[in-house]
Amino acid sequence: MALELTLHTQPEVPLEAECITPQRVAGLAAPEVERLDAMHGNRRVKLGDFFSAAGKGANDIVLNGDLSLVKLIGAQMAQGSIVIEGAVGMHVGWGMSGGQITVRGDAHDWVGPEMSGGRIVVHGDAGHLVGSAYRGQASGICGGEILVHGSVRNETGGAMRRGLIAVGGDAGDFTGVNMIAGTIVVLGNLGIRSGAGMKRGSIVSMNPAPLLPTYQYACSYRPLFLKLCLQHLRGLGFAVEERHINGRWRRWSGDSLELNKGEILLFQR
Amino acid sequence: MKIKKTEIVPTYAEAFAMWGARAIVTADSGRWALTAARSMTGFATSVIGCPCEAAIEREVPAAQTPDGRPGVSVLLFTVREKDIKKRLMERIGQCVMTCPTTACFNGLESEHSVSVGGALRYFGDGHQSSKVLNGRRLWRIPVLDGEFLVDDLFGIRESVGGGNLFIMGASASATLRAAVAACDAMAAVGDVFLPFPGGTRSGSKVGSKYKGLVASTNDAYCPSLRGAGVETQLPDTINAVYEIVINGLTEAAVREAMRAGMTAAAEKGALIISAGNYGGSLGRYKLDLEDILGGAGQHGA
Amino acid sequence: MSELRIVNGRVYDPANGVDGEVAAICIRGGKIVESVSDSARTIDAHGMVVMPGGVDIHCHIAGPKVNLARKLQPEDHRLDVQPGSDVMRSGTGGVVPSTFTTGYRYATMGYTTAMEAAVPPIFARHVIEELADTPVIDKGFYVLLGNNVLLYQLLKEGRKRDFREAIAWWMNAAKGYTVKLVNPGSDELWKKRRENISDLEQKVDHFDLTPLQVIHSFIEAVNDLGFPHPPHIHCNNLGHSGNFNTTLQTMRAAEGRRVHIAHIQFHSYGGEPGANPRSAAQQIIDYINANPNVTADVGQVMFGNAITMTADAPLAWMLRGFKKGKWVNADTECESGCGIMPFSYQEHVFTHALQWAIGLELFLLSEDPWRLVLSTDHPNGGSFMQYPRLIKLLMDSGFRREEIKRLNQKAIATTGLASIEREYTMREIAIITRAGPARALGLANKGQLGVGADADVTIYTEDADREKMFNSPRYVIKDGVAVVDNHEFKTPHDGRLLHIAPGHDNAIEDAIRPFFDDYYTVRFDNYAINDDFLHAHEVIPTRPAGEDKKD
Amino acid sequence: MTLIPGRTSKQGTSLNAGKLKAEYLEVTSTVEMNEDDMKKMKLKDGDRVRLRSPEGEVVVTCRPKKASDLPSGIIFMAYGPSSSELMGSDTAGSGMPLSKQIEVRVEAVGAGEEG
Amino acid sequence: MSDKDNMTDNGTNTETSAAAKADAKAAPGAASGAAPGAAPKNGGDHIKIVKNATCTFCGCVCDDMDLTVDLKEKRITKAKNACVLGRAWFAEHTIEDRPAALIDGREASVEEAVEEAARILLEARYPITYGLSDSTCEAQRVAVAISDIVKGSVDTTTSVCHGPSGIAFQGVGETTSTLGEVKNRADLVIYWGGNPAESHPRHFTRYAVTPKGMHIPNGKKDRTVVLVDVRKTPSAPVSDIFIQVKPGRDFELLWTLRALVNGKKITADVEELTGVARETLDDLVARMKSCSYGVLFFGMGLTMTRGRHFNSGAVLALAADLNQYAPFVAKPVRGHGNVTGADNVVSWQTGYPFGVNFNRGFPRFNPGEFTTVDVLARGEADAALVIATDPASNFPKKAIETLRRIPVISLDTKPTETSRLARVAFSVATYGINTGGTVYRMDDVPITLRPAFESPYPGDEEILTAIRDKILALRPPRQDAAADRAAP
Repeated sequence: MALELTLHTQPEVPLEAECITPQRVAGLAAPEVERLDAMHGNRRVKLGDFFSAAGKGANDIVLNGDLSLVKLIGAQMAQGSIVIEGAVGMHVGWGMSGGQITVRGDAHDWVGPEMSGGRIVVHGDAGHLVGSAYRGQASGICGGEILVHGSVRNETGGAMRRGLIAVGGDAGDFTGVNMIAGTIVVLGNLGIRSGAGMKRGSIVSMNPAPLLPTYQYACSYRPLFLKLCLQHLRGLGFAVEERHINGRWRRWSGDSLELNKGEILLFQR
Repeated sequence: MKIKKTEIVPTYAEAFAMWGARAIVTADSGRWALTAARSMTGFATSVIGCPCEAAIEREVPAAQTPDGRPGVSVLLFTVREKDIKKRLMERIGQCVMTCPTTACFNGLESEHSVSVGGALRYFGDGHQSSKVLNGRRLWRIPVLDGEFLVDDLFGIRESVGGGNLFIMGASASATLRAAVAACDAMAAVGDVFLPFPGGTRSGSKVGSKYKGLVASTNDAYCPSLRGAGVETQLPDTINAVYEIVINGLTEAAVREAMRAGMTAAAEKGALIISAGNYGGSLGRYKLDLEDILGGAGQHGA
Repeated sequence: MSELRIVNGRVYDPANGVDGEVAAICIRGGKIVESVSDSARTIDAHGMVVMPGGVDIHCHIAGPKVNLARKLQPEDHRLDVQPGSDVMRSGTGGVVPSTFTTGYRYATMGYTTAMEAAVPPIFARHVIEELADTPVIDKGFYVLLGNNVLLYQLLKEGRKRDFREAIAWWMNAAKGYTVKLVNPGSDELWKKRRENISDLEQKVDHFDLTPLQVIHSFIEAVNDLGFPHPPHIHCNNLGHSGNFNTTLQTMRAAEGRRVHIAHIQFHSYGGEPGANPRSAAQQIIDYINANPNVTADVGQVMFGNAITMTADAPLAWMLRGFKKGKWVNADTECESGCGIMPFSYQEHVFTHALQWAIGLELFLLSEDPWRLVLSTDHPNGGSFMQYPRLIKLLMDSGFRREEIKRLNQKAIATTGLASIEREYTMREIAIITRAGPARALGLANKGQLGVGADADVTIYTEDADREKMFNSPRYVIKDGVAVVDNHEFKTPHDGRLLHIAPGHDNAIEDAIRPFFDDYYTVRFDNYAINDDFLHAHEVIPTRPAGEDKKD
Repeated sequence: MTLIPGRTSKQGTSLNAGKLKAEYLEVTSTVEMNEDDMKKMKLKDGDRVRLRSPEGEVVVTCRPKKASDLPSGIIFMAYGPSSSELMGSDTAGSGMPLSKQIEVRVEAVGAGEEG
Repeated sequence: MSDKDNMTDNGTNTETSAAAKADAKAAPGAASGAAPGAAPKNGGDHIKIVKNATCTFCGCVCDDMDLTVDLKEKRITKAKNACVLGRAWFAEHTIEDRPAALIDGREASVEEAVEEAARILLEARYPITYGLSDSTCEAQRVAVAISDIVKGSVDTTTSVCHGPSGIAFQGVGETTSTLGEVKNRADLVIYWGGNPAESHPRHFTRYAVTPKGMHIPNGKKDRTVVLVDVRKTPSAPVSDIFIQVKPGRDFELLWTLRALVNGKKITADVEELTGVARETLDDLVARMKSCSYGVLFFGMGLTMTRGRHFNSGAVLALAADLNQYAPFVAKPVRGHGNVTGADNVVSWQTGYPFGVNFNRGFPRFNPGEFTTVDVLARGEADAALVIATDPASNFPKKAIETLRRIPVISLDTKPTETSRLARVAFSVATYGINTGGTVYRMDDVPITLRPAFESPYPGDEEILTAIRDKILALRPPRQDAAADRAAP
């Protein structure tokens, strides 16, 4: 049986609730879950001040309500599942290493920072810096999958080292900036300056995109890995078309200012 | 016991532990996949004289391959665990990567694995890249017609090598018909392969009168030597023997293959079916023919 | 006036010849006194070791380069936070902690004095502001004059007296503690061509001077001026193979005058320039052992994160060649350069293991603990938070052997470290961490527990694990206040700025002012720092050469 | 068109006098525009124009600039309340709104509709 | 007066007069915050000359002002050496007759207002402190302390100025110098995305273009000045080379330059992309690689446009790249008088330069999450302490709406939109004119202040100290020193 948490009081200032994660609630009865600590702005509060719990602490957690001011849900999550039946605040899935977080609504900025494994699925849009490094850090996510069915904003996958980020809609500027490795697939449009400072890795888009002058055209071909990747995404519910799976892709290499071992693959209509 | 008119000798096949791996070779067309797979399984009949034993397990329809292209499943066995990575590297590197449009995937889930793509990647000369998809790392090695995609890790498991049957008959042609029927039946069983060309002939014993030779003709089952002073195992009615060697990922698969093979050979009129062993002193597995046919489980071991 | 009595503890006060005897220490009004009244609070230090508060002779804890390094690494702070309390301000740690955290962490480690080792005088105001926000400890700073363009001009023109007076003026203007030389002679080449100087007898560009002449002149002038601490020198060729010759040459230039060589480990390398370094610890320590005019701190490297932060800008540039990444260079008008590179010392890396071993060789071959004292050149060789571990390496040869096993064995094999069995005694530790540095600094009231000394006392619970013991003193008393009481930070306290105020001829300003008008962007009249600007401070007396004879 | 708010000497000096004073308000509600663009829109020096962004709209006075000084498609305005009205608040995880690159629609204001 | 005049009429590096020398000798070695280093001069008892005073209007922080002060009128009648902005700064900061404090628009005593401010900050769950760039370091230190104690957040106007450059610095580092090195050595001076003629008028004359320096004996004749901007600003006439980049293509241009400097191939049509001809770029690259000492000053044309911190990062990286060939530095041209001090103070106290949050009892940094525009635009803050800035007039609309909703405490020398909506509004003395202290020039060089005359209003430091002390007196003991450290 899953633990069900329902927001009964909307926080006035951000609520930081990293306790909402399977390993923290494991084995707790509902009243015990409500006694877990959270931070409401600068005040220490009980989870129960904002959420009512039903069921008991289990591997699966279901959250109801508009959680757009609730941060850090699923922090350090290692297994199990969290389903958020609405919008969610910043840093969802911070430091996640396993399990799955599903967000039925929109997610705020910093989805899955410092993630190393597991999967985050956002059915709505996500904000800036999805899977990106925090400021000053050398690398972003180093594993796992972040699947956003809607659109994302700037700096998606910044400095990511490993993992897969897929976007059903459009991406903002600087997608895959300073990327170290990994894969970003954008079904919609890329913004400007994708792959700036990229060392290795792949940025894929189904549409034409403006490229930096430090990217060099390579060829038009059918990279087999991409076929696998797109089949995988189709299996996960992304609207990947047959013509994409079997299509030809124009490959651009860059960023020549860095290792020059990255690629941007643009679908050839 | 007998199946129809075929006599089943109350003996057992003595089989050995080997290490096995399965590679799925795919290509743009079945033709190229098969070409690569054949090349990959060439000169891999017996560890007596080859570095490994390998053969095509089956063709895999596009819908069932990792990349949705036509594929061929190849099984490859070695005696020692430490050799299998090297053999896979050589054969995938030299026979698959060199063949147009191909890719090569791991076909065996196992707790043990060896890094093959991780070793082959250096062919990319620094331009290779790896991708992790669903927890599985693939290496992309640039080649002149695109990229060669190969799994980093190939599962390996302890397997069974040297399961065998002797199909005996009155003439070579009749016996071969029975043997081929057996081979065909066995090929339909998953997780096994028959390392010898076409599945049969083989026929060697351990050792030789010549120093340094590890195997020689199995004189005890050689009809033409019946009068040459060897201790023959053949009744006078037998003028030809076909040995079928069966390697399998599991003992159960080997047993099932042997069962299917014996049944098919009997259908085609084999006179006697027997198996080879060394008195049970060498191999780990004793595959009792009657027991296999009785389907009562193994009690020979 | 608050009083305190510490009884039953084993006291290590090497400056006063006390070596582990059980003795009482009495404190009144921030000073050690003969006796206190019966009503004084008594700390029963049974089973504990009592020492003067630690003195760090060389670290980088305040000022523009430190703050740049702080700003540079948010990722390092995130992982090491310091929550505030009713008596503490919050902050962040990592290899370059925030100011408050720096003060608290020194204090909770039993250190009560620390000297910031490299300050361009134009930034002295900034340093003083940061030090005012660095609680508990007393602190001073060394003023970078070794590449000062005006001083070079005076030297070039042979104006020895003006040179000396200008040094004295600058110390007053900056409120510094002594003169620091860093890679003398290099700045001009660095700022002109991004090159370094490697030969002490090479002419410094358009100045008709060699680094050797510069070094000699500073040592002579500062000795004449009688600063409590002699010129504090970061030698040329830091980190380069074969640099031990440069270091020897520098020490010889003192010609018997007092000189302090900073982080000498980084300057004790043999081998051919450009090739792998080898240990030249023996050659260096032989010289120090034989020459009582020389003091030095080791600059031990400790494995883990560090950050190179130095006025030796070419050094950071060299490191950048090995490891791409964040790099900071900052040129300061007429005075200095600066380079910053995050760094990490790793056990498996040949050079790093070798550096570690050379530092320990120096310690273990030293015959006079008073003159070779402990430092990691925080945070260049590692954080000051690693001192307790370093103490354990010195005191526990078994631990050292185990550590050696984990390192790059090729590197260890080229040194003599494995065969040295020596273990530092508690007395020797008390010398290299307090009494020695205090004496080298000329801080008469620090590093000792005699009557009249500052009541800076650290009390450790005895523990065979020396790292644990030195990591967490039970009591730390600063100026008679028990800031750390029963392991807990209890009482806020602010330390003093320690500086000198050497007398000088005001006429020197006439020589300096026109140079400022022409080449500085700060008005001469706005440059010098007034006493009003200082937080609590203490002037440490100078003893000019002429006055010595009066004694 | 792209609105580039920026600093000017006048804005700076009038700021010292006081932000609620008329001069500052006047300085910060005047835009400079490429003269060719103005011609195309049939605007002349001193005309009022309405600027609209997704955030809001303002009415400001319009002054011509030579094409060599201010490229077509760009309008310039001193920082102030008018530019704030048009500025979005998304900082893209930087803390900085796009204060110098605001996409606006420009239209002439008829004499009667001002207010 | 034309813009060009602004640049040249006030920048000459004046010889110190004999009188000034005599003055300086009277107070040896002496800069003093508290006691201005100058005595009343002839011209009547109420006329005083303050020599070497510091102008805190912009980040140039020129410390060579000779101020003539009418003590009776309480105003500065003449500011010798000041530029047009500086003259206005000194002339306009007179004493106006206003209440020292207002609560809800009604006149109140400073004590009442301090108590009300302390109460607001203590009650808030997410109080923010913002501004600080027109205030002394001494005041900034207290402001950070308040934020720490009430577990709010502290942010400075850096976040909407060169905050993106600060973020870029954290990723790239920087190669920089004090302005004196520019004056003494720079023979190639590039301004990118800034208009110093109007924002920092003496930047040209005192530091970077016209002054003679040690290795630049002939001043401007020895330098090449390049201006890169999207429009021809009043700064353009000073440049030898003007490069007009297409709006929003700075990053592409910088990236192209980096590629050319590093010898990487460029296949794209650079002119089409950036509006700048390839020959122009090749020429610039050649100049950059062969100069004796190059400097790249960059302004908010980079930080406030699409790309923000990446634009700054590209500049920092370009300058770093160039050090393979020549000494080359990059410097943000900082705005307000002590915005650089604010960066420094916040950094040394917390480890982070701006946008610092203390909600959990220790500093955290995350631009976009804890920076003021964001916190206000999302409506997260529930109280604001605004010091010496006017977000209610220059922030985006959504942020201003929140300011109207929550209790605001403002400290400013003049009435502003922010003071108008504030629950508690303090009138304060002007730093550098009425109060002493320390400010940091745009190159991090700390400069002392010499106030000219006294104000009836207290300074920021005084008010903030009173608020801090009141908070300490009113606050309950901390619930838990070791707050949860798990969060990012």
